[in-house]
Amino acid sequence: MLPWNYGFHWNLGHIIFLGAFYLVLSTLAVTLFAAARRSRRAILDHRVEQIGWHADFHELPPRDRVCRHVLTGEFKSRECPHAFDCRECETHSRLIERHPLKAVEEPEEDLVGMTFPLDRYYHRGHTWARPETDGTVTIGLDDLGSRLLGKPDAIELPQAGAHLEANGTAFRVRKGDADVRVLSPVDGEVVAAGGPDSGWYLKVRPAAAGEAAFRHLLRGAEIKPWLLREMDRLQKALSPSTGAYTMADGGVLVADLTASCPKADWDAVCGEMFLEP
Amino acid sequence: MVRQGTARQFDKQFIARGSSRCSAPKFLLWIAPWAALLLFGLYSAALCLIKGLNQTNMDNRFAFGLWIFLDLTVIALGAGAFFTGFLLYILKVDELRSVINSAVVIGLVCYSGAVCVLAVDVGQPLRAWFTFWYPNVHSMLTEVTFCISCYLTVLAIEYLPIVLRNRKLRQVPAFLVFEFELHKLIYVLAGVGTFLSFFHQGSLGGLYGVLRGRPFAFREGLAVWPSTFFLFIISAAAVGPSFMLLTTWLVEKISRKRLVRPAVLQLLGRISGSLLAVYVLAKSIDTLVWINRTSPETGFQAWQYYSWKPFGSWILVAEIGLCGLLPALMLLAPKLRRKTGWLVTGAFLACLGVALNRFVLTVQTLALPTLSFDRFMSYTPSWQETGTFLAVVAYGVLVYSFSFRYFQLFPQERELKGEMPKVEEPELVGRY
Amino acid sequence: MALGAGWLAFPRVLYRSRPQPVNFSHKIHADKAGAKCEDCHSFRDDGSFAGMPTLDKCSSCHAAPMGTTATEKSFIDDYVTPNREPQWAAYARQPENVSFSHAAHVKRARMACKTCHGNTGASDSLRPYQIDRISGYSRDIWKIPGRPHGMKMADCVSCHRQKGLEHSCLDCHK
Amino acid sequence: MTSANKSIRAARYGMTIDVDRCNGCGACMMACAVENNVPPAHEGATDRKGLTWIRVFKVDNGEEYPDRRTAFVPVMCQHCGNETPCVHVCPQQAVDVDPATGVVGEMPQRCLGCRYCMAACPYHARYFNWWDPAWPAGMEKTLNPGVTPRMRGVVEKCNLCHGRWHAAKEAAAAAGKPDTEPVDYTPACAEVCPTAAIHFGDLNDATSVVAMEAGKAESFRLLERLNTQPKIYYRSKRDWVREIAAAPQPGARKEKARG
Amino acid sequence: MKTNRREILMFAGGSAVGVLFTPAPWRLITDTALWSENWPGIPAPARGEIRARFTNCSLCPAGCAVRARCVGDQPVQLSGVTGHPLSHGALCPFGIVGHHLPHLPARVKEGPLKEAAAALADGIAKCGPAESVAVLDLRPSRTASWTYRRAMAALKNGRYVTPSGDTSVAVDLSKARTVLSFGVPVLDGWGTPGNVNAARTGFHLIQVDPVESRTASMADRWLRVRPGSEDALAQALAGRITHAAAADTTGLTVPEIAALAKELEQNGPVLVLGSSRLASGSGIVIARRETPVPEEWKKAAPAENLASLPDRSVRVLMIDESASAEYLSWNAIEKKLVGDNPVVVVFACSREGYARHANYVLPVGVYPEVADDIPPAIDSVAAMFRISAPLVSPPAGMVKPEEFVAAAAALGIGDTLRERADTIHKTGRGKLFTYADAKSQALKDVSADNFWKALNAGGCWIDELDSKPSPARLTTVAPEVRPAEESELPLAVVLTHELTPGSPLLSKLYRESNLRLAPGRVALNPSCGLDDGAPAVLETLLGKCRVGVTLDAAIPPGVVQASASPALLDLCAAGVRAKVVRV
Repeated sequence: MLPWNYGFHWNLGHIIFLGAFYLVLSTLAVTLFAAARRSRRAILDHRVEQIGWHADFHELPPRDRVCRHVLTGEFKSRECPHAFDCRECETHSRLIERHPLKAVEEPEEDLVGMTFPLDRYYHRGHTWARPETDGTVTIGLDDLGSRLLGKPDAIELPQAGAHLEANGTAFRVRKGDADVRVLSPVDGEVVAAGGPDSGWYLKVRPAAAGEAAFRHLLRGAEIKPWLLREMDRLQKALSPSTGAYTMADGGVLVADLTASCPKADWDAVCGEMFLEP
Repeated sequence: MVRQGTARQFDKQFIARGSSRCSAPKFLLWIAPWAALLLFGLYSAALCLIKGLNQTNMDNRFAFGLWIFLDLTVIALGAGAFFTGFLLYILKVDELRSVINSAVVIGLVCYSGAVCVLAVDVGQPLRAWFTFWYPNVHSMLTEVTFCISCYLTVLAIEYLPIVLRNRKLRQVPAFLVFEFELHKLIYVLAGVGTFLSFFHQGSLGGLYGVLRGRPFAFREGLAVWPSTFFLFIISAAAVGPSFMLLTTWLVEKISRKRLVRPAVLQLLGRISGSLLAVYVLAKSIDTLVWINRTSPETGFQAWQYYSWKPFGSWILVAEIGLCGLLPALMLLAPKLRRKTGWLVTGAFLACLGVALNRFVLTVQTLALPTLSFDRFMSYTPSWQETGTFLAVVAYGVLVYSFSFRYFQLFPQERELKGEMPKVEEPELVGRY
Repeated sequence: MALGAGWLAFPRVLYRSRPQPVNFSHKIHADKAGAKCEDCHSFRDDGSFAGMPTLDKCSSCHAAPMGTTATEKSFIDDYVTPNREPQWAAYARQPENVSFSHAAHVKRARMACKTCHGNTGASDSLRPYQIDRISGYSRDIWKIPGRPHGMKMADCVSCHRQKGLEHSCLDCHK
Repeated sequence: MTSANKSIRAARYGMTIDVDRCNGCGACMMACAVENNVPPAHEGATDRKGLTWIRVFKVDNGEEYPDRRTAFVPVMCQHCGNETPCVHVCPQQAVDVDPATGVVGEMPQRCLGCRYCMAACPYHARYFNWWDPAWPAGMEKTLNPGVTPRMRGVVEKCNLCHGRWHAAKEAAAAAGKPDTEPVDYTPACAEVCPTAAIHFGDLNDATSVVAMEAGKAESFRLLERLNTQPKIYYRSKRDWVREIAAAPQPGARKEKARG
Repeated sequence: MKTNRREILMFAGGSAVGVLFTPAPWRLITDTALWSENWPGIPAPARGEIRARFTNCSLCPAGCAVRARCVGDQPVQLSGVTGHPLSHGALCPFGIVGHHLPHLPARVKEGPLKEAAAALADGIAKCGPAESVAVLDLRPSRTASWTYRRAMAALKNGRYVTPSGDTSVAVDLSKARTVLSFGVPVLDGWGTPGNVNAARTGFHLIQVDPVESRTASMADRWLRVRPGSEDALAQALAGRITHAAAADTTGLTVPEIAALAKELEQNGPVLVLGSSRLASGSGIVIARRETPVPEEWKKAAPAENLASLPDRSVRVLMIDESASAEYLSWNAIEKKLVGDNPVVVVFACSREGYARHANYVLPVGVYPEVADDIPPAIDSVAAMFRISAPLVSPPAGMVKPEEFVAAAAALGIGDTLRERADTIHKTGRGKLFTYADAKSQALKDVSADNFWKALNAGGCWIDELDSKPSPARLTTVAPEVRPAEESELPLAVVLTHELTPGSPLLSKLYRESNLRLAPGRVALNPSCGLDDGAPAVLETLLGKCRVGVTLDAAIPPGVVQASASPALLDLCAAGVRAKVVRV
């Protein structure tokens, strides 16, 4: 194995054989080392949240990864290449310029029995972000989200001063055997924490000012098709355990889904709906 | 009561979201017999290690026995890991993503098992490392040892992401990130793995092909590699997917879940079938050359090998025809392939064929006399030998069960749970 | 800390040392008695090497105390008088499976004793004999200070290589 | 493995065995076991798990009385001179051919007991230590200091009495002879054979008995067509005996091995 | 808590990595490998100076010359002495491992010395007029034998018994052109191996044997006769019965017999072994001179054979088994013992033999522990005197049979061997052959002391030959074969002769290969219905005994080849009928 060992000779056989062997070893070593090093750097510049989300996003089934412009019917099918972060997406900006979102004719906030006020932006992880006059942003669970979780058993909210990242974890909610992290719609720093009763969960001072902070969020006319699609997903998620139940009839969702049908695997359902596979 | 409840909670934390698994007690019930088997096996292995190999029924003529034969088989079956990796990461056959994890686990189980048995099989395990320190680079066994140990490392590294992606473990940021980064480099591992497997599968074949003293096994070939070198590679690559097909099917039956789309299984079958066809062709040519040239040149007429009962020429028929050509056709014919029954039977026969091939090369080679005044000998393994091997089987089942319970071996599982069973997407058929 | 354990503690644990029966001084014998190595460590008629001298060799001179040192006295009392063979421990004793021919190295190849045995011949007292607890081999087989080579196989091989005498295992193994 | 020194006149130690003289008394087997410290059989041992570096086979011509004829054939390591089957297969260089003597040597302390060489040997001349070696109390006093006993779990075989070779070399060295000439010695089996059926010597030395015997018309080697070039030559005036060198012809003859 | 656990992990990992950079792990794997070099239980052979010492093998009457390679004084290797006039440097497999005998696991280590002496004295005292005190000497005409004879002469009704035959008969193989052997293992234990091999090329060997014995397989011609029918063939050849009659009994064909007869006429002189019906050619079988003994020894009891003792007449029997030539079946001996508690004392190193039937077993030294002389072998034409000089000293508590017997008979003896050596030296005849230098010199030129030294350091005295030796006859006692119904005892016994007890290393011949049939095993034709290696019971009219079965296609159906162990020899002689049944 080494030149000074008994029986080693500088002949072709030894050189080729051991050469290959050492090559393999070093390749493996380098690979591991590279991986370790890169992950170390990732941790140091706080890309954990982002990586976590990316990992999640790639584990989502393809049909949950569709671009928002598919929702609005501008595309037949398109998978979002940016993990739902339209801020760096040229396609998105191009499309926005080409035909800007047409305003909603009559403010219709009542969709399939749920209220989705238009004064705010919606994240596909079922949170909304409402810019306040004082420049802060309020973050809360949208109606579907809160109906899914109903009255949570436990909530882990970040302390004031904690840093949030768009698509990073905003807070964790536990309800029954469901245990989900809720994605933050915006970047920013937490200034205050609320709760289900206060109607909002977090107050955040956004990192970016104005529209830029909300570019990747759904708004206005996008909401309805998205929501319909979400209902569809919800139904799919529920179907294996509870058959074709819920509002196939377009009926109205009960306030507390979890409580209303306990035998469903709510952990899975919530995971599905809150984009945590 | 409470503790049990918390225990169940704890257990549940590790199970991937949405993939429903049987309850902990039920799982334990399934584990128990295998664990018992494992213990028994470990006991017999310990006997062989402490009292020596006199515990086995091997002897000076049957220097190799049950262990080597099954090691060869197991490693051939484990070839699915490298070959799927190769197809998926190098040739980008993306449909195989849904079985790659399972493939890795199978590979790991097969290889580590085989290595453990080898450690018992050698008379002086304490000196095993001499092979690395004073390697005889001309020996096929050296090649095998180096490649297998390296490849085992590769498999272990490939297994790492699967473990780290566990729902609970990924909550540790370091694990999460490391898994993510490592997975980006997985193709490197796949490449290395392919290279290594290629050589050790081959040299396992070479092991016998080079035995110029045993005309029954001796084969001509290219450069330093006898034909068996290449035959083993092809056959292993052919049977690997078949074995994955089998296991997946088995797991589906046992866990009563749909884990992958039928199309994927059929793709596996198709790959296996086509390679098997190539193998059968090559094997037949090789056999003809051997019968008509190689063997007679050493003074041995091929017919004599088959005139020692029970090793009649039926062996050839069974090996090449019944368990070679037949399954190849079954797996290649699209009509049959769509029927799970045929698919599985085909895969099973393919595995059987390769096992038979390894058996013949190991046992028949040693059973046949070379000296004219010597006699044909037979051999039946002792219970210690069998026990030791059963330990590997049990070990395999255990590792696989745990992996299946706590890790995501079949990414499609969750999607399939939603869908109603439906016929495969047409666009998949006819790919690759 | 692990490093410390490995480097410092381990060797202490690994070796068990055993005192020599008599604190023999090669130096004195070389100087005073003007003895050469082969006077005591002699060859037999068939060419094999006798190794350690037997007691009668010693008592040929040491029938009575030749000095006043305590060592001398104890040697006479413990061994010569009761005619008990001292159990010398050979530092350089090779493993059982080695067939080392002193004749080939000393007589044919004309190698000096100290090439392998170092300057033992000039030593004034005997080091404690250290035995590897696991392998049971003398520590001196491994390289020791004051000796050009070790006495491990690697050392034999390297020399035989230079001389082009590295033929096969059974050249030196039995 | 080796780097032969040009100045050395290489020997090719070999044997000639006159099958017609061998009466199968087994003296060679006993002498071999004594010389090489081969332990007596463990109670579990059979002829399939035994240690017999040299083994005398009883061979007959397969005929019935009165045409039945019998011969005794001592078989030990044949010391193949060409592509020695066991050398290439050993994973850790425990087996080698000494270019200076042509002896196929095996190093039990290097062997890890994979038994690949046993599978490779067409003459079944290699034996595995299935048991711990054991001698009756006191009998270990009778062991030969020239050869070290082997441990369980390793392969061993005939090495043409290397212990004696070492002794001869040492004597030569002590006598001041140069190491360029091969030494003369006699392995135990050749020494004790009561009928002098076994001769040993340097095949390279045309004047040696073995060289001349090997050249004779009726001399043959086992499985010659494998082209392993063994250095053990047999000879017999009887045609049917010379036929045993060929490959087995099942059915053509009846069971022949009872040795 | 969590950080805590992490720290522990970190520390463990760190130190694991750290240790890799120390010698510890590497030395550990190295040392374990080295440890496996002297695996527990492997003995280390003693080192030391290697010397050659010489003696004569006393395991069988051949008494081959032995060269012992010794470490210190311990023999580690035995081989023949090249140039020896009789043994020609040959040594049989049993002789080669003779130096293991002192370490036989089953060796008799101590015995009831006092009790035996007392019982002996008592028995001798009780001995009535019609009764006798007998010594059975299995290897007559040794110096020890003379002591026995003198001792018995000293007792009023002492008798000295030897198995058979006249030990002064010698065979001159070199004169024979044809050897006709009726089942005698000419090439396998009969005579001196070296001498037989040397003479082998000179004679044509015709072996009459029911099975393919080692000798038969190496003979120039093998005549397979029905077991027990050898005598019929002999009679036919002697002209007592017609060839046709012989053909019926032997199973040979008339032409075969005729051809044989013709051949014997043409290729004379013929040596006939194993049958006294045919006379051997002139000058082949001769009376050997006697090795000189001191005059005063001559008033000794005559050598009688067992048959000549009246039944139930022996009150005290002493059997010297320490040196044996042939074995007498126990029931032949038992017939001679008095009915009411006879005293049987056996001098033996193993419990396998007569010890099984003895009242007292006294331990004796074995070869090469004891000094004993070996009478000339049957194929030695000249008288000889050679001593099996001890190479190692016997363990404590060993009995010297001749001294014990002499003491019992109140006969005072000195160093008998020395006395005899001196007597020989006085004659001044013959020559002394010394082993160390393989030289012989006239006895005249050697001083008595040097003669004695030489004999003990490995040497032998060889008498000069008679100018015209007197002819003699080989007598063979045909074993008494009780007729038995073939129906109940379907097998006929054929015996092979192996030396017992033998070294454990003989397993190489008995078990690790099937070269020889181990003592206590029987070989049968595969058609016998028993399976190979199975334990079985051999049964004759005389009794039963456990045997191991070996299947051998070379054994004809209806024959059982038994390898002579004492237990078997008690039951069967050649030709008796037996059956082997599974247990």
